[in-house]
Amino acid sequence: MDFISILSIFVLACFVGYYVVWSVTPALHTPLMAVTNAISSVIIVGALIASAAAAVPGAKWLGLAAVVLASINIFGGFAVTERMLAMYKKKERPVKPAAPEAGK
Amino acid sequence: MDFISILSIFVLACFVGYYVVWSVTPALHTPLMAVTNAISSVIIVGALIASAAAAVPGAKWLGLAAVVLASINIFGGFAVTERMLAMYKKKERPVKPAAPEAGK
Amino acid sequence: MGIVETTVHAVNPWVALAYLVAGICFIFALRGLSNPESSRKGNRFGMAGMAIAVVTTLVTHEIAGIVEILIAIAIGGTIGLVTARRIAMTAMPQLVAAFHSLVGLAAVLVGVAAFLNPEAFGILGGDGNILAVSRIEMALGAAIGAITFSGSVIAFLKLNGSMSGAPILLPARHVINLAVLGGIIVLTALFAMSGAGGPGESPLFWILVALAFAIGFLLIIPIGGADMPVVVSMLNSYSGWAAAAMGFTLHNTAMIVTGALVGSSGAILSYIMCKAMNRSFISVIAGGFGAVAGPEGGAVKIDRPWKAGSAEDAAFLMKQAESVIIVPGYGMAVAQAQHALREMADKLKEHGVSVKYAIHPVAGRMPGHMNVLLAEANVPYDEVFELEDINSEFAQADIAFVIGANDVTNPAAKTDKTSPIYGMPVLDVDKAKTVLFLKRSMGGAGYAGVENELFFRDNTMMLLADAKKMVDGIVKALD
Amino acid sequence: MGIVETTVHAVNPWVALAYLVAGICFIFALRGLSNPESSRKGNRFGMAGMAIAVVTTLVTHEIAGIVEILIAIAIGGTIGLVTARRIAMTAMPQLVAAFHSLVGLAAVLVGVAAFLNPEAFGILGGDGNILAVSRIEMALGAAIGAITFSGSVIAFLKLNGSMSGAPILLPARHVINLAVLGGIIVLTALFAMSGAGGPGESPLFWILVALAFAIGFLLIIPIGGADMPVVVSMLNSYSGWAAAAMGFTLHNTAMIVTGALVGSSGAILSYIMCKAMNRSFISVIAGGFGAVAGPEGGAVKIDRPWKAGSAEDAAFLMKQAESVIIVPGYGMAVAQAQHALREMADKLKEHGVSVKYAIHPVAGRMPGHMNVLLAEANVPYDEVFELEDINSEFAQADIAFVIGANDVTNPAAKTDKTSPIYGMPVLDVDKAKTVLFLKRSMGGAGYAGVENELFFRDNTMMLLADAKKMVDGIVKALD
Ligand SMILES: NC(=O)c1ccc[n+]([C@@H]2O[C@H](COP(=O)([O-])OP(=O)(O)OC[C@H]3O[C@@H](n4cnc5c(N)ncnc54)[C@H](OP(=O)(O)O)[C@@H]3O)[C@@H](O)[C@H]2O)c1
Ligand SMILES: NC(=O)c1ccc[n+]([C@@H]2O[C@H](COP(=O)([O-])OP(=O)(O)OC[C@H]3O[C@@H](n4cnc5c(N)ncnc54)[C@H](OP(=O)(O)O)[C@@H]3O)[C@@H](O)[C@H]2O)c1
Repeated sequence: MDFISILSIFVLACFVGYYVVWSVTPALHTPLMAVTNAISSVIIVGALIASAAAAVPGAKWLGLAAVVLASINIFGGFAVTERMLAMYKKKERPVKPAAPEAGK
Repeated sequence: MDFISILSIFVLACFVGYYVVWSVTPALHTPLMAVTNAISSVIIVGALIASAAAAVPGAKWLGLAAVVLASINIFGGFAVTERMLAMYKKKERPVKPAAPEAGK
Repeated sequence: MGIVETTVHAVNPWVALAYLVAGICFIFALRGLSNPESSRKGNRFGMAGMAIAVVTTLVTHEIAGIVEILIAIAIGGTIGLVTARRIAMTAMPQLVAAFHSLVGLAAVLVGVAAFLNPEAFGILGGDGNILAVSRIEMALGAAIGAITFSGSVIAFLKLNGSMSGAPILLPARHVINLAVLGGIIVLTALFAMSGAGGPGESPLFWILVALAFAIGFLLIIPIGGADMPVVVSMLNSYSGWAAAAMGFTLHNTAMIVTGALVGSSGAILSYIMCKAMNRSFISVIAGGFGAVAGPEGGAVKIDRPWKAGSAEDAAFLMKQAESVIIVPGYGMAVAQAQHALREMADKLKEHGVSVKYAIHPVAGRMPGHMNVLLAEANVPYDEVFELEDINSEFAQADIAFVIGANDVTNPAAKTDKTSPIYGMPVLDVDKAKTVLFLKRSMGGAGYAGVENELFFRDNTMMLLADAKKMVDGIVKALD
Repeated sequence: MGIVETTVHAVNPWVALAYLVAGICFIFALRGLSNPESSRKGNRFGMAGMAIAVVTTLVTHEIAGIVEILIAIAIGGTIGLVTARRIAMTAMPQLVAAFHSLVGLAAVLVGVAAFLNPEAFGILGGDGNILAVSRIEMALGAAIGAITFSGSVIAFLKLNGSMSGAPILLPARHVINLAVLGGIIVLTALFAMSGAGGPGESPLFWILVALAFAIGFLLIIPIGGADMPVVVSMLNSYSGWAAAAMGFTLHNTAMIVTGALVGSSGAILSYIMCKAMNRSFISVIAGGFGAVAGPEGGAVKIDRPWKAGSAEDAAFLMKQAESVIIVPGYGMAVAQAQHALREMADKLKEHGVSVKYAIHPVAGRMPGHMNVLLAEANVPYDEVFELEDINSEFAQADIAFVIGANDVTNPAAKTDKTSPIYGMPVLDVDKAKTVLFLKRSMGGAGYAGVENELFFRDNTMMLLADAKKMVDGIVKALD
């Protein structure tokens, strides 16, 4: 991949990011923060590369530490997002526990 | 540019296209058709390449013909879009020619 | 040299950057259309992008005859500018279809040129044959271009009224179409794999292009005139993908981005129209819609009672009203009545009547058609509302003034399950206290050829005349 | 081997394709959030994308010790999962800040690792030195990571209440900050140009990282607690751009796409918050907001008359009402009162009262904070409305029940030009017939430290207590 290809990908991705984030409903802005947290841990790719190579032990251990940190984020971020999203529910219309007006 | 770079660019451009077109206001759908017409004439790039090379006269003349067709579209498309867009106006609030209720 | 040239393309980053910038300009061109205020700036971006693409191409290729090229551009440019300046706004649908056919033809010509002189395009393999992948792209590009061309020509003729809008149904057309389509695919594969891959060598390519022209005609003639806009959009989309395919061959970012933009635009507009008509895309393409009901639909109903009115009656009623909602349709475009209509609205406003316009997404013959015409007549765009924004207001309106619209007001779409337009969202014109329905005759139905129950309602007054004449009459009566 | 490996990256199309697919998965992850219904599917896409990225990296690199890596992932994964499961929903803002600091630290570690072992990253030039462009990217990545880390730690401490939310203003802080920033830039340039470019060689890199850590602290401590969410978002955005920078180095599409997504997300959320607070981004970053007014603001007003009410009073009033709009704010989160609130709403609905929730864009301590809490308490999301959708309804509402919100209801934002929150869009609570205002004391002002005129209005009844206790009382009284 030459530099211009990468630049093109980056520029177009910025457009996509702009549109996709604006289309997120405000009610889900907290999950948005959590999930961007999780996906920004894609930096784990760099951490894995560092910890895969044995040549420089210092770098390797730093890499492993980064893997731990990024993993906390990945698992924590996706899990907490999942937990939040599971809570968003629509009004259950068919089975109403108590019809309005009908209560005591 | 390798194939995957181009593919990446294409895929991301499709996302951009999706979002950008959905964000066009329905009132401007006719200008949208006219302007996409104009920009799809970017195929003129291919026509220019064909007409630039003198080696094969047949190809060259075809290229020139394609340049003519594409130019019709480019100039016609942008001009007609410009003409349409110039017509869209907001209500002119400060200078009202005749105030409502005040007429005969 | 072919190979070398592709390499040059890949290596010179400034050229690639220029094409990227052109592509981004095109994105901004469409982005501007999200709002009438930013739209003109957007259009300038589009022009800038095109200029960048053309200039970049010219300066990075050795050019044998720049003069010929400039002449070609000048000829095309002049024709384009003159057409754009002269064309009546009411003729937009035809114009788009016509411009469209040109893009298609240009794509075919470029494809053929690449076939004859692959060296210039850098698609010649080391063995003197055209690269197999390029042969596929070339064949696809030319075929899609040819379909776009012939399809758009038919669409133009139907929209322009030069050819009957009624669908022409060949016997066994589905079988023929599938056979021809299959033939194109097989030929593309054969062409890609054939030994004879030198420039201009294989006859398969020519057969392919000829077949594609044929299928363009065959596919489109069975489709009724009312469905033409969907078809035009679909062809638009195709031509976008064709441009993208060529972008892959030339490693050209501008073409790829444009292709994706145009492709999405066409597809989304087709989708919007199909949804607004409550039809499936497949049923549009299969054709035949609007075939039967048209002529006979009108003749039967005249024995039911209906109320007729004159321009004076209409003027009197509207002067008394507090709020009038105007519902324009294709008939307004035919009669070029938009200027008179705007005058009428001005007069009504002078009488203290509140006037709004309600636009159905498929009123007229192309998306946004009515909006352009009203804009042309200087109607401010903030008085013009989309269906979902205004539909609830009909119930409070005193008068719905339907001018040349028909199908998009038909209450049968809401109630009559047997109607071909059942399920299509319609403007709730029938909820207004009084409906003034302007058309030329009791006989002529709308494009869908469906009878409109509304004519015979108690609160409907029919104004039978040419739209322009009738509105002019109303304007006079309002003085 | 370094060079060879980059070449391998560029050549193997399947690897590049896999990273592209991962990037697209991330796009779908965010796209899903456009709607609560599609959001969970979106999250799955995100997980799939991450799995693809990790697996692709593992299978395309020679791995010295897979066991260590798996252990590292297991340790991190366990910590993450346990935290995610245990954390209270009310602690979300802190959690996001904390997670954030980890990403920052991870970025620093990766940057340092790349500095020590550039070969593994394929950024070693032919002369045994790290490529200059990679040195810039590495330095930037590490510096942004360090700023993100130390900034997020401070944000965490302030949001968690472990540290006073009040801004800490060093003398001459702007000068110090600018000097440190300038230092980082100069060091980056020097580092890129320095002769000593071998792995781990240049001390400049270490100084740079240390300075970046320092500036992270310095930049954030002067910023008040209420502005922390903006800062967290801003840091989020930065970390995205850092990931993108690393993606440039590694030619990794997944990282580039992610970087652009996260970068945009953070920037847009910051923008939305600033707009909702009517503050400029610069003024947030310059810090010092909410410094003075807080403590003294409360003490002065107690001599003005105001009406107090009990849980029984509130219950009585609401039972009689036709419509109640609930306005939750940060106090609800502090008191964890959302479950009790939902019970109260259910009881009211049984009495035939229509209940809606009105959410200000910056209610609470992070965007969407109130929505999450209400969702946790099983409030259906279609009863919850954004400011612009519900603001016009206050005029018709019988009761506005303000629970732990303050700044976002302050009418001074509309009328008092001298107020620090003037111009911020607020909920028109004051237009409701009666306002029930629930907070703990007359003294405590909102985060902006501004007095709220509303307390002293005739139609306001103050309910002074902890939100949870008060609402529990109301629920009991409603029985
Ligand atoms: N806009 C799009 O994008 C699009 C796309 C695809 C399909 N379509 C289809 O096109 C149709 C559009 O509906 P529409 O309601 O706008 O139009 P319509 O249903 O085609 O009806 C046009 C009406 O105008 C009248 N008319 C024609 N010329 C006139 C003249 N000179 N003066 C006065 N009246 C005249 C016709 O009656 P007389 O002949 O009696 O005068 C008819 O009632 C729909 O069926 C829609 O599905 C539109
Ligand atoms: N959401 C965001 O994204 C975001 C971002 C940046 C800034 N901010 C800022 O944060 C603020 C949010 O406004 P807000 O109206 O939600 O909150 P607020 O203005 O901070 O007010 C909180 C209210 O809750 C009361 N309270 C606190 N603990 C309570 C408890 N346990 N029981 C009952 N009441 C309690 C407080 O009064 P007492 O102490 O007397 O009880 C106070 O009146 C705004 O200033 C906004 O600019 C928010």
